[in-house]
Amino acid sequence: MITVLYFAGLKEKTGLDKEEFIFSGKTVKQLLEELQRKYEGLSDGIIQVAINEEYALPEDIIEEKDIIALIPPVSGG
Amino acid sequence: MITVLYFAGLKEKTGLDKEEFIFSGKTVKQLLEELQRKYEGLSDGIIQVAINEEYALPEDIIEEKDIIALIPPVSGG
Amino acid sequence: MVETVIDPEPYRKAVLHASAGAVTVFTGHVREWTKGIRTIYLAYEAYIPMAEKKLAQIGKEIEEQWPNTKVAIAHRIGKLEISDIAVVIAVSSPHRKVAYEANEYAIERIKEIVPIWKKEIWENGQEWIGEQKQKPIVEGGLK
Amino acid sequence: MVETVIDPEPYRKAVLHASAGAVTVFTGHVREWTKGIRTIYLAYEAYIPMAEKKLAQIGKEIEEQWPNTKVAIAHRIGKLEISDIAVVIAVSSPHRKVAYEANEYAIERIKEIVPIWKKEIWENGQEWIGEQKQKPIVEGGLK
Repeated sequence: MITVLYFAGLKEKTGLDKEEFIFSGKTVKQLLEELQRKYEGLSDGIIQVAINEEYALPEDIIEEKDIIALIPPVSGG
Repeated sequence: MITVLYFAGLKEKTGLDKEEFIFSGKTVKQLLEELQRKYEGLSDGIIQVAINEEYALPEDIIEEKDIIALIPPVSGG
Repeated sequence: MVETVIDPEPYRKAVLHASAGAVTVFTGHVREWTKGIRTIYLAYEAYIPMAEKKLAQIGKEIEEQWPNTKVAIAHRIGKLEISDIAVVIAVSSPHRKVAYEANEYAIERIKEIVPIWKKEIWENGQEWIGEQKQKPIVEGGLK
Repeated sequence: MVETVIDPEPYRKAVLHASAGAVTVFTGHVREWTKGIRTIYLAYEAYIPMAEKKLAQIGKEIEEQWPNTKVAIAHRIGKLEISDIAVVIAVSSPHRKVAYEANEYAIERIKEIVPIWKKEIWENGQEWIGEQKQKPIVEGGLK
């Protein structure tokens, strides 16, 4: 199982704060593709991904128990 | 009569806060030359002059009742 | 990351020390008008544990890039009214030039890497701000 | 021009308004060590009426050069101890870049045109600082 967290507009698009499902052993890019098929509109904007609170690259492998955050463009400050 | 004010190191060099004397009708440059003859060490550093709280040029004419400030290099902030 | 009103003074004091000749305190405030649109209030959301890591990282980046600086940063989340402080950045340095430079670096980095999101609530609508940038209403018509 | 302890907060509040998205507050502090020499305290002197005029002029220059900014400046005179605030500059602006730029402009102008003088008192001597610059001990030997 992995945990996926949704923030800001992505929370509204998925209707979820977070969800858990089986995914490990595949890449960040594969996860994004899967979620974009599942949730309409998720592919409209740029999304960065964090694994366990650190920014990840598309080819990084997601491991069992990882916490994945889908990060829309930040707008702090 | 004009009033001449001394600040910072110039106060120590002249031994005065201020003094009054007859001078009007001559230039800032002439005043400085006169004061440099009068007070040893006054010519060691750069001195700006203000007439009535505004910076003046060497050729500006000093008028009766003017308040003249001798301004050594400033170091505020 | 804080959820209550930010008082900048403790942040200034936190960076002050005997070798600090200059302190800059930047505060980012909720602005009423942005490009002719009136904001009623803002809502900030954050991925809190990661945001705190990233703020600490920015502080470390500054203290490495500009020796003898000290940095304190806080960002507020939740509902903010007009003029409320969203972010405070305090930087001390022996000399003034670095205090300005390093402070500006901090706010630029916050806007790049810290997972915080701002939603503007107007009289006639609302929008998450980062996404708006990627899909400008006037250009793409994607919204 | 003030003769008592400076609290920066009222200056920040004085420049804040509904269109201000960014406020920078610079504070210049008495530093203990300067080029390996330990300062015990500082004494600031000013030509007060002219200094006040010049500070007001700097505020006006900024508000003309950068529209929609507001500026508040104070400088302390008299005896100041280590870490005491000598000068506070608060600048508000709709956007952050100008708040930094205009604030830095203010301190540079203060150091150019405002008739204020700083005397450093060390363990083994004292000196008026502006004059020192013009006649460096190491080069001219004029002191």
